[in-house]
Amino acid sequence: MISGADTAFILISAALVLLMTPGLALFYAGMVRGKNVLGTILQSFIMISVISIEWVYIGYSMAFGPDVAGFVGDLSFFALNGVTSAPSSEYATTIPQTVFMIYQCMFAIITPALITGAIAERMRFGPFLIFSLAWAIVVYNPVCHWVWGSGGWLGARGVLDFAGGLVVHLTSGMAALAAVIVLGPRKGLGRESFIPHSLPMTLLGTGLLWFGWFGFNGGSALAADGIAAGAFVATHLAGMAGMAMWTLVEWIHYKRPTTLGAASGAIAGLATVTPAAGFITPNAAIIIGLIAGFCCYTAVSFKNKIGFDDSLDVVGIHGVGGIIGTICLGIFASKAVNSGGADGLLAGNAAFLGTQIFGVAVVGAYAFIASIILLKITDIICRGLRVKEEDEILGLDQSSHSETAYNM
Amino acid sequence: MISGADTAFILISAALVLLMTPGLALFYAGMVRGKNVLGTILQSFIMISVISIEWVYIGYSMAFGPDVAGFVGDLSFFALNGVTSAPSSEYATTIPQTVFMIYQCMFAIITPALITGAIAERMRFGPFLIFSLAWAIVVYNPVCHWVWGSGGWLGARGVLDFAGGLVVHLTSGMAALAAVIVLGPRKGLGRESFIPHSLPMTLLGTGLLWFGWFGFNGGSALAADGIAAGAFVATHLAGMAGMAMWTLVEWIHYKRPTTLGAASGAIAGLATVTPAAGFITPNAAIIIGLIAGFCCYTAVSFKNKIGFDDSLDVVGIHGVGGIIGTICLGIFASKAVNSGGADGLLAGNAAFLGTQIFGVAVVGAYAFIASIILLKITDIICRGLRVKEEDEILGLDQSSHSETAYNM
Amino acid sequence: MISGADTAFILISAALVLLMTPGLALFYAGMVRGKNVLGTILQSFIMISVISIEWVYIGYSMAFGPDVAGFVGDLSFFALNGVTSAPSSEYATTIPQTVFMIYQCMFAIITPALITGAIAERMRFGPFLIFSLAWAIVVYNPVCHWVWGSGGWLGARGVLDFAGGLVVHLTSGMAALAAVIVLGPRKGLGRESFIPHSLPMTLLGTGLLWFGWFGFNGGSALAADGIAAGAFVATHLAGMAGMAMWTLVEWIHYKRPTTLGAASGAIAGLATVTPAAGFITPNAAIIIGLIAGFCCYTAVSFKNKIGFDDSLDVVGIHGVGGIIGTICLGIFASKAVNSGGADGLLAGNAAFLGTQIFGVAVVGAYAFIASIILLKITDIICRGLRVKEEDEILGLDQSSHSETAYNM
Amino acid sequence: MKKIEAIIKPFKLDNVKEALNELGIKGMTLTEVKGYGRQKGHKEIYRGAEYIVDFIPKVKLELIVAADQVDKVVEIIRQAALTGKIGDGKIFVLPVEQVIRVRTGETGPEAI
Amino acid sequence: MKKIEAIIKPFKLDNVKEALNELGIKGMTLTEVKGYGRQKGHKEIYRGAEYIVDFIPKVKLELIVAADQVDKVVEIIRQAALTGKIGDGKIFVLPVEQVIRVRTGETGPEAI
Amino acid sequence: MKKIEAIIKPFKLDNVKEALNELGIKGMTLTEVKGYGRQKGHKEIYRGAEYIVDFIPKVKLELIVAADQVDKVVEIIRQAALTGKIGDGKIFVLPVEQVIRVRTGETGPEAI
Ligand SMILES: Nc1ncnc2c1ncn2[C@@H]1O[C@H](COP(=O)(O)OP(=O)(O)O)[C@@H](O)[C@H]1O
Ligand SMILES: Nc1ncnc2c1ncn2[C@@H]1O[C@H](COP(=O)(O)OP(=O)(O)O)[C@@H](O)[C@H]1O
Ligand SMILES: Nc1ncnc2c1ncn2[C@@H]1O[C@H](COP(=O)(O)OP(=O)(O)O)[C@@H](O)[C@H]1O
Repeated sequence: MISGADTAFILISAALVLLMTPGLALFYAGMVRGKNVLGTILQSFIMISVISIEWVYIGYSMAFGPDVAGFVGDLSFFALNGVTSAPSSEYATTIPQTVFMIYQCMFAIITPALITGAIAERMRFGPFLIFSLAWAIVVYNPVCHWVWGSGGWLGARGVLDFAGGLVVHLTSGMAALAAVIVLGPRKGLGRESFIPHSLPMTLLGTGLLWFGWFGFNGGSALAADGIAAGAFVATHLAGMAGMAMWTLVEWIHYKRPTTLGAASGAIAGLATVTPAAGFITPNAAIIIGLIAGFCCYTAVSFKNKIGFDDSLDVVGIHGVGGIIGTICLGIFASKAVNSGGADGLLAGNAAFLGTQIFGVAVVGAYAFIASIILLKITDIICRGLRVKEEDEILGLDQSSHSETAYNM
Repeated sequence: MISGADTAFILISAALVLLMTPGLALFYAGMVRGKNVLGTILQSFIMISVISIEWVYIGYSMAFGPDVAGFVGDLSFFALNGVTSAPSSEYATTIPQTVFMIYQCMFAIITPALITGAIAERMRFGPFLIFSLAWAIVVYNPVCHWVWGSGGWLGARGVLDFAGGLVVHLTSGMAALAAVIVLGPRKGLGRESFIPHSLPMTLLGTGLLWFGWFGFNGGSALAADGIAAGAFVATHLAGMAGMAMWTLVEWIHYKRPTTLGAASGAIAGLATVTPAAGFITPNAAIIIGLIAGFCCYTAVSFKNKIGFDDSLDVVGIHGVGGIIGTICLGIFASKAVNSGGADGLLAGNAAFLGTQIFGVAVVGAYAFIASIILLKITDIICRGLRVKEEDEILGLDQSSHSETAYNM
Repeated sequence: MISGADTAFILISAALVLLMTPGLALFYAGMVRGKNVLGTILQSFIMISVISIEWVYIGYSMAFGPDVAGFVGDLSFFALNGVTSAPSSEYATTIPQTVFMIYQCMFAIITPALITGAIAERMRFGPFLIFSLAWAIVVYNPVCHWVWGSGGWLGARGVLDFAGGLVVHLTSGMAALAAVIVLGPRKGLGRESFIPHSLPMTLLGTGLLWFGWFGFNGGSALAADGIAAGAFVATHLAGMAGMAMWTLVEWIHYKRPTTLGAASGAIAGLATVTPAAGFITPNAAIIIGLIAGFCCYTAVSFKNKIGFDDSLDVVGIHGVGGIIGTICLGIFASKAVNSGGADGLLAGNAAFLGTQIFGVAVVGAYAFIASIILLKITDIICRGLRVKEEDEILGLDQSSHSETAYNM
Repeated sequence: MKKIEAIIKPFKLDNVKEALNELGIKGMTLTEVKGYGRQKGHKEIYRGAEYIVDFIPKVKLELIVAADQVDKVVEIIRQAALTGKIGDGKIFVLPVEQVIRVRTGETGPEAI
Repeated sequence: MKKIEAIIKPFKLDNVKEALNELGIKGMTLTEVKGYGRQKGHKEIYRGAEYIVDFIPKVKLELIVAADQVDKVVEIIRQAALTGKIGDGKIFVLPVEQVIRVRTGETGPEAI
Repeated sequence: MKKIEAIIKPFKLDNVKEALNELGIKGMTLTEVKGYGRQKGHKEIYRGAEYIVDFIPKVKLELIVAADQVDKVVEIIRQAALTGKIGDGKIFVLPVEQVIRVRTGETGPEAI
């Protein structure tokens, strides 16, 4: 039966998750150079169009339609056929199915938007659209079905992912890794300074992301109940712990706590706790946040050493965060917190940890390989993924969009 | 009886709609030149004061007070007399009347704020306050009563407007048209480049507006139910379709998809679906969004050709959007979606389309004529609507507010 | 029993209050000079980490744990021990206690963040962290317990504070006063122009704060009911009235209405109505907003005359607002509005006004004295509270954080 | 060759540019500067505090021209920049010893 | 007439402006520039990567003065801009051949 | 002493700076400017309206050098700034009469 409270909660949560995409656009755009601001923003915004269309016509059905062999949903929900204000019989049974559909749509949008941080300042707009559309179909929808779909094979094997550590963060992190490898570094890497053009913009983005994340993780309970509350609390605590840890490590390492470090740590903590949020205690969330702050910092520093041009650290934050978070869930999960979840290592169930690692391996490998292939195909079809060298020097805003971000 | 869920939903929706006014301020301010940023922002913000006061003392009563001849509410709710936490017997009967009152207040605020896009960079602050106050009383309150008020004559004739295609977008679009005619173009139009001073600010505004629009349209169901869900979904889909279409047309037309185009298309889609959101299917919403993107693009291009200085395209986006959306509702409305709505042309009821066109004609004509008259009167009373030429050159920020937006 | 609607409402309200901290960061950062933007932003953001940790381990327990002699909660809720998704028996009995805990956490975070406006552009980061942590323990938690804790002595004497006029605004205002005295003015005060570096940023912050304030005051009803609605309405009306009044006074005084004035008046109105929001009529809220706009304007002008360097006017707005609002509640409170409240002077109960004044005196004196002492101790421990003169000239961003806000 | 530096009101820039264009001047360099002079600054108000801002936004044009063109160019700029009100700006002429075009290595008048 | 170009530390600007004012200097033009010199740049940190920023914000003042005023003006600027620490800046004197006031068309010393 | 003013493409700045560094040039001053020249501006599009932006971002370097160094420095800058494409910029050489170091009061070549 439909609950007004749950409906209200998930509708507002959907709005919050939608807001994360502009938030992400600003978070990323603040970090690029002044000549690539709009190009970066648009890559995120346009995902709202590309993915929403895809989602309405096939994505929702592939992810949550009637199961086909555990691998994908069939297309019986094409164009939202049968998706009405009656609840689904399988998902979120206390809210209209339209609410569930649109809430999930917001997740599908932000996932490829996350990838744009890795390709920033050099990828052509058209090929990116084609790639992201193909990626949604080939990577996002199936993985979403495996993990969250009724009948999905990973879910059936017991893999848990509360709000998208595998489905959102790991897939986008692996796609980012693939994109960095295929695209190669920005011109001038190592010689020029790629200093953020506006950190206040990045911090504004961080604030909006944090705010939206309450809808992302809290709403993933799909009801306004104690699980939602637990996920909400865990989200906040991991975010703050990640921020604390990154800042601290930086302070020790470089004698300076930085604002970008605080923002990065916060996002690391928030991303990392995502798969675990509804299944763990507040104290475990704090520990996960601390681990996230430390590991993502290390990953990003490591990247800097090897000259790997993941422009805005999608691999180091979302990829690593997705892995750590999913594995940490294998350690900290507790049925005492959420009877619908599992017991993890600390509750004496090492097997579940294994299950989670298996989930990471499968999703990570699949997302990486599929992304590489899709990028290569896109490269061939579009005759090149990167903008011309002179356009890269000129900046995407002018060369790809005939605009200038600021005219003060 | 009062429903906690509906109360929570509408309160949060009211907060979302309030946020649209700062969102709009940024959306507009990003598009003006650096010397008019604060003047533009303040015109929107100050509407919160001017209209809220007006609303509490007479506006709410004129719009939703006991009907007088179908034309306007009487003043028995003066100063919120009798507006308590008990539900109204006629509107939103599951929430405190205070909630309904404040939710509607947010609509009344943003409507005149929308007009400021047309008068940007040249209107005096004082006369604008006087005009907007008079306009709220003479245009907004009556039209709101006609369409939404119990006993309002247009509503009684069957005209439908889910969340303000007529009441908000058409009235403000027509006022904008009037203002552009009365005020005349900005100095230098056609010779100087009126390039947006900060597109990231406009995109931030777009994000906040989109987010807020879920409260605007979703909340207009006045309950956290399936209608709200349908309106929420339609809003999102029309927004994304409008963004897709505008970007696409631009891409074909100018070989460049632009960020401002994406933002403009999104707002066009969101505005256009407003009257229809709760009465149509998701597929209809997508079509409406596509039509909006195309028609508003065309309208704006046309404006550029005729040298009509609607600075930030209020007519082309909100005026045109309000008209198209209201008429499209006449085509796509379906009782299967919302039994409280109507069947439109496609459901075999051509009469309803006629009714909608009638609504557009009446509201459009009334808003336009009344706006012209009010502007002329304000002009006489205040001895001029425009700032002095030298002040226009200097910019509103310095000449009208003794401030500078940026001091880096 | 747990209500889904109340749970949804308070969770979303908690998210709204969290958003106020980034909102405040931007509100403040817009007003500082370009070289102190990030330092200012970080001081607010980092409170999310510092205070959340403190809150989880001891703060919540000190504030809302079992009462010890009316003065403070004991530590039996250490590390959220016993704080589960079951409701508390004493607070917010219709929502999970975790929800109440995290909602209150957001208040604890923003309170010391408010202080940063007074110390802007000159305090060292490390000592500020130490001070704020100590201050949370010594000032915030006890005062919170006195006023809102079950058994708290001020609450027991009948002192009312709906959403934090005493607990949040007065305490932070007094701490600000102490900090201004102890730290001394910024180098160059009176000679150089401390002109805001980006007013659009401040206005964006204002918008986010206003939006979040609906969660702050509305949510303080701890249920989605008529009281929440009343608080929501009062909040909006006081904010708009404060904005109207400040702008008007400035217009008369300086012949110019300013954007910063509008923002300041709005915040003054919102802060001032905070203690009263759920206990008064809409008309009283408007009067309170008008008083706030006038008094805070006067306080700030007075500060300018005496050369007191409360950089961003925490004393003049939050301190004065907290005092006025709490006292106004003594005048305007009405049991007809909220039977759980009190009758004030206008309802014939002068005693309650006395009680409120007593509350102001006690909390104000305690917060001021304790803040002075804590600052002095921090000064000694850290060997100085202020950055070196050359670092102040260089700016906090570079000297304390090795970053630059803008690199266009 | 001479260098002409003209400090003008920003909103006159388009005018000046067009006038120079008509004269066949093909190159110039523009800098946003702030001017201090007889034209009084303005008052700004921030929370009841008044600040005098006495540096006013101006635009500085720099052009290298052949010596024999100086008078004509100066006059054209003056006319195009003129409003007749205080603060219209100044034009300075400085000697230049050499000009080199980076792209071609040309020097002297050809390089302009 | 001479052109004095002084590159100074930004926070000394008010000081210099006042000193010049007292001397009766009524006009000048200011540009925000970045300096590179003996004063070392600073390190910035972005996500664990260190960048050396070796261009330091400076302010460039340009004043045209009568030839006989040059020494006095230079000395005044020097004193007002002095901190004694590295990076205090430089003052250059260049010859000027002509000055024109846009508003009036005056030329030469009157135009300053 | 001479003043060299070089207007170059912004992305060549690092290159030029390094080249000058190698030559032992220790000081220079940089300004963000906008150039107008043979290099055509670009088109911008805002809601279906096209604008021609014909001022292109450039960087202006100013260096004071001893007279005997001018040719070498000019050549180094030219090489380091060269892309061979239109818009590479110009280098101007102007006479300087005096240089003063604010910090020490040194004048002439020592002060550079
Ligand atoms: N002696 C000077 N040296 C350099 N720039 C000057 C000088 N005098 C004036 N200027 C520049 O010329 C601008 C206009 O000068 P001002 O005295 O205000 O008006 P006017 O030129 O009409 O007398 C100033 O803002 C400043 O930029
Ligand atoms: N040769 C030069 N040409 C042009 N500008 C210079 C030159 N040398 C120094 N400058 C400018 O002067 C500023 C101060 O010079 P610097 O060598 O750092 O310190 P100091 O003048 O105290 O020796 C530099 O930042 C730069 O802007
Ligand atoms: N006569 C001039 N005076 C001052 N600056 C000039 C002049 N001509 C060109 N410039 C500057 O040099 C830049 C490059 O000139 P341009 O004509 O575009 O290309 P190129 O130098 O390759 O012929 C211009 O953008 C402008 O800043």
